[in-house]
Amino acid sequence: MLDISSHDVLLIGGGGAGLRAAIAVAETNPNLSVAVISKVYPMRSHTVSAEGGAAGVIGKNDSLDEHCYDTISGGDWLPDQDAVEAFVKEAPLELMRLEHWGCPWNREPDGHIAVRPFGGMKKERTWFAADKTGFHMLHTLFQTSLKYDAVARYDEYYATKLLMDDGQVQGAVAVELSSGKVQAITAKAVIICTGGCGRVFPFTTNAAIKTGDGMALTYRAGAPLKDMEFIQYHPTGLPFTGILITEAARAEGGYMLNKDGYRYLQDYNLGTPQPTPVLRSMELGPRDRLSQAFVKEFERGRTVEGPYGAVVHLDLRHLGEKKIEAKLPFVRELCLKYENLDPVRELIPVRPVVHYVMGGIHTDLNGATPLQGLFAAGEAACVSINGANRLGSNSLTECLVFGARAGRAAAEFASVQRPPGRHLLAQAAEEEERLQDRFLNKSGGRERIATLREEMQKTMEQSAGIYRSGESLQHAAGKLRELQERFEDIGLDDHSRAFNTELVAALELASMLDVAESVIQCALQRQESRGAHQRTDFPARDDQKYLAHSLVSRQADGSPVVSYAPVTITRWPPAERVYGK
Amino acid sequence: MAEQIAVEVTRFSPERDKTPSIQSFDVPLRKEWVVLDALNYIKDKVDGSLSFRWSCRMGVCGSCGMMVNGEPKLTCATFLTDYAPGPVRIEPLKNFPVMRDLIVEINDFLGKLSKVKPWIIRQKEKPVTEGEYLQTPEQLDTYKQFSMCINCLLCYAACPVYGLDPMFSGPAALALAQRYNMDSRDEGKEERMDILSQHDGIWGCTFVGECTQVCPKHVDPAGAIQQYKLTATQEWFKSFIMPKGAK
Amino acid sequence: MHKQRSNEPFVWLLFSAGGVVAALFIPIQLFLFGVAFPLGWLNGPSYDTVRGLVHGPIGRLYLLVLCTLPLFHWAHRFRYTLYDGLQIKHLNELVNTFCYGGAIVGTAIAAYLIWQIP
Amino acid sequence: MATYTEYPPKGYRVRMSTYWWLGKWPYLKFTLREISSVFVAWFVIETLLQINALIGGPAAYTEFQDFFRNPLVIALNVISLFFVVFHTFTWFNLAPKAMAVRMGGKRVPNILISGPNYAAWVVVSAVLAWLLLRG
Ligand SMILES: Cc1cc2nc3c(=O)[nH]c(=O)nc-3n(C[C@H](O)[C@H](O)[C@H](O)COP(=O)(O)OP(=O)(O)OC[C@H]3O[C@@H](n4cnc5c(N)ncnc54)[C@H](O)[C@@H]3O)c2cc1C
Ligand code: SF4
Ligand code: F3S
Ligand code: FES
Repeated sequence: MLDISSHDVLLIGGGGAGLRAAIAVAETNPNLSVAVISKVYPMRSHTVSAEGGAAGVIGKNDSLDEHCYDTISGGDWLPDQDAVEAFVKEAPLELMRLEHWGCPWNREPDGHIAVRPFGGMKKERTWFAADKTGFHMLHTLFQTSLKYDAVARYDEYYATKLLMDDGQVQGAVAVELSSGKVQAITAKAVIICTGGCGRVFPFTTNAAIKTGDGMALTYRAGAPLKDMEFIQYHPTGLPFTGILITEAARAEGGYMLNKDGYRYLQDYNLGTPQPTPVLRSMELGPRDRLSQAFVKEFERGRTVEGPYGAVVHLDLRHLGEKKIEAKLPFVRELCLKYENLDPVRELIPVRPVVHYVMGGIHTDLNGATPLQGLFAAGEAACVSINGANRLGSNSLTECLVFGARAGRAAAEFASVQRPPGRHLLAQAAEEEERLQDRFLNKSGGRERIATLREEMQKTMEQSAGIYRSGESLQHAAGKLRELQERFEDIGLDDHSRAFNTELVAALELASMLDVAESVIQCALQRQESRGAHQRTDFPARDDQKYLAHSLVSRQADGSPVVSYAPVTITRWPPAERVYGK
Repeated sequence: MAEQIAVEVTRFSPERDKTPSIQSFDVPLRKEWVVLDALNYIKDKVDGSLSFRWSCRMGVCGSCGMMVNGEPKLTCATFLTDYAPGPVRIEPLKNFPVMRDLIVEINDFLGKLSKVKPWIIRQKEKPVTEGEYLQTPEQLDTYKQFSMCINCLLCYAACPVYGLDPMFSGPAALALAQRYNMDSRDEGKEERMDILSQHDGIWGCTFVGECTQVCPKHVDPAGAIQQYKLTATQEWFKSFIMPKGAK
Repeated sequence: MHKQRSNEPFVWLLFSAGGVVAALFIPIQLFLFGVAFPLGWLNGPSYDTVRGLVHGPIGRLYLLVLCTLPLFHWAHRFRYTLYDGLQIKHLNELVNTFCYGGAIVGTAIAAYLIWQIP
Repeated sequence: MATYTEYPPKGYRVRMSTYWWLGKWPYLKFTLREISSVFVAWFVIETLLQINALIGGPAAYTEFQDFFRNPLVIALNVISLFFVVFHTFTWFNLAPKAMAVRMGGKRVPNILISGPNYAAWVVVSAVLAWLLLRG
């Protein structure tokens, strides 16, 4: 059943980052053959859900330095400043390139690109395509990628393992879902763009596919993950479904109200309420601070009790139907559909929801990981520009900037490498055997996937939520070890080959367990509070000890170990984060 | 015990079965549950082998299209209670080959999509450093609706012409072609016309109009195709009036 | 020049024009001649009135348009109805000959008859 | 370009039923709309017969009126009338879809396109009726 194919550059992941990288490879060296593996059709990737917009300096009164500063202070001085500078500089060009490829960006009446304000940004610099920015970006990238004959697609293939030759990554093993066939896809360079891991938590805006597969693949192959403790909660998710109400709703002027109809953010050092939005203030503060304020409101008994836990209200009524239809049609569509309410006339119940992982595969400015031949970009990677808290609308742009950089770097790397050897086939055969023995042909397993998954998610929410403590994290570490052991006893109902989605679920669970462990270890070791990582037992930021990136690696016995790497500071020495002033 | 609803789903395994069959499951009937939640309940709690596609569960990734009581629907945007007291029948999208349970083969569509060249075609690219191609909100508005397609393929399941003749390019691919044709930045109308005005292209459509009715994103492929017929006809006559060298 | 482009635009245009003519002109005439006059609800026009209306060039032209375009409208629609309803797309050539051939023959007959009007 | 293998067991393809157009009201409506063309053709045939009678002179013309009075023909014409009117309505209602008329940067609402069509229909019908009923 084993098949082998070979390419020059292999992309794992066909979301915003993956497709951008694929095109970059094709444009850097048209002679290279590029392959894109994706476990869903590329245009189904999670980038499609992104709503609000993508940041890039374009306004005349804006400057690159200001975007840098907002990003660095927003990330609580954990971002690498050289990375941020490169990012901010290339951002407008990448967004412009997308314009040339057909992205339907919103426009000013004179035909120029329109920008909107966004949380934590001092200037208006967020490009948007109504409130379906990610959707339009992804479809533009996907449709543009169809133009390049050099790009081969492996749609609905699930990557299960990286192929290694003497410490160098030379491809991957993937299962063709439709048939269950195992395929070895060799390549001179591999780029991982598999997106985030929000599904490790129970209540998330993330799609079903965001299970951290690429992080786990890399981690198992021996490269470290970086800053995994920083998990972003978005302050406005719809209860029960976790569907996101975009930050653009606040940027356009929405209010956050507690149960007394009071704009409570003014009590949390985020400025004084004004009728119209003020940048870097109140509702346009950064996500970590807004989510933390929610927890405090809850503790004070000032939230509203809903059928799915406490909520606060997002009020858009004063914006009027016309503005809501023009700028936030998708928000209205989602509210009508899933909450049966019309934001034109009613308050939207919202609560913080897991949204994004700042951490990821440790890479340099060109997406290169410490493993030869392995690159990473997008949410799966950590360059890092997001530090301890990502600013809204930076990550779509990140996918483009670092997707392109990784693509170019991988293309150059691949151009000078010898082709991978045939002996990699043995590794693939071994992997095929593992899949059969552990899952497909195995009988008598007693654990159900859904049970383990639910226990893991609950553990993560309870111990690694908006606020954490040493005690809760310690407990979680133990619990995850237990779940890892129980995973060995997993049993599938489905033993067939064609489209075995249960096999996929099992493999995804394995990825999530590894990623969850890395998150907990990093969170446990970081004894300070910074950005999205808030320890109740260490409430202050500690630059002395922790102005550093956590690097978590897997030990021989499978358990994680954490070390630290310095943060690159160029022009913005650490300072206090100030909003609303 | 909570209220229940009977959910009848299509089962098919190419390895075991000659033809698909129907299996019924009892699922709790919850107010906030969409059809997809019911399927996930079955997969998680009852039978892990039930296979179907889904991802975003917010109606934008386009993977979860299925027939719900005979109508093509996004199962993540279709509420279970609308079908109470049941039973509700979930089948794979019509007009496509069934690969497994509720999963259909859609590579055919991807091939058709590539064929209509859904990308901006320019005679001459301008460097990104020179800024954007200007496009007024009005110009944006002429094609915006057709750019909203999530490739969910509900329209193909609703179009009898596609059902009868799988060679037909079909509503979404044609609407997306029209999306680029109408884009003020594009210069590829000519190139696309050669492909689209073949028999399998726009002329295959007999304006059944169901594609537009079932489209969850209000793309209106039926309108796109008829408008395109009009343009194609104009072009056809133009090529008569100015035969040689006409652009 | 455009290669291989089908002649569909031409027949489609005839189909559309015929659709418009049929929609605008046929209902009232069918109602009067086919229902109202025979049932005696209204008094039909005399031979001379009718002849008076159609023997001039405008009248003849009107009749020609009224007969031919709707025939092509029929030909086009009926062709697809046969394809879809009976699933006989493989008999393509036969169906085409029957439908468009029928419309062409009809047009010839109409022209001949209209020419003959005294 | 996608690299798909022929490997997976070929999917199961359901053939469309011959009676698919009965399956759903919109399909039936579509089919009726298409069938209306047959009645349009029937009207043309009737008209040609009538012209033929006209050529034959007043006597032949009067004799021909008996054809229209045949109950079977009346029945057929009533049915035809139904279909032809159905054609008119569907035709005018669909017209705005095929024509995306834009004015002042906005798409003209459907009613502004189908409205004049209906108005024209009324005017044309009135003129024709007037011409035929004058005397
Ligand atoms: C609801 C929502 C709204 C958002 N809004 C914004 C916003 O307004 N602005 C902003 O900047 N950011 C926003 N984000 C964040 C942003 O969308 C994501 O960070 C970004 O899209 C990630 O893109 P990606 O290319 O890294 O990964 P994804 O788009 O998630 O793609 C991952 C790809 O990897 C593939 N893959 C994964 N695992 C495997 C495997 N094992 N084998 C094969 N293939 C695999 C998948 O099939 C997929 O193609 C939002 C996020 C969410 C959840
Ligand atoms: S046109 Fe509508 S129904 Fe068809 S694929 Fe696109 S979104 Fe789905
Ligand atoms: S349903 Fe089919 S026939 Fe045309 S109008 Fe839509 S594509
Ligand atoms: S799950 Fe994405 S559209 Fe339904």
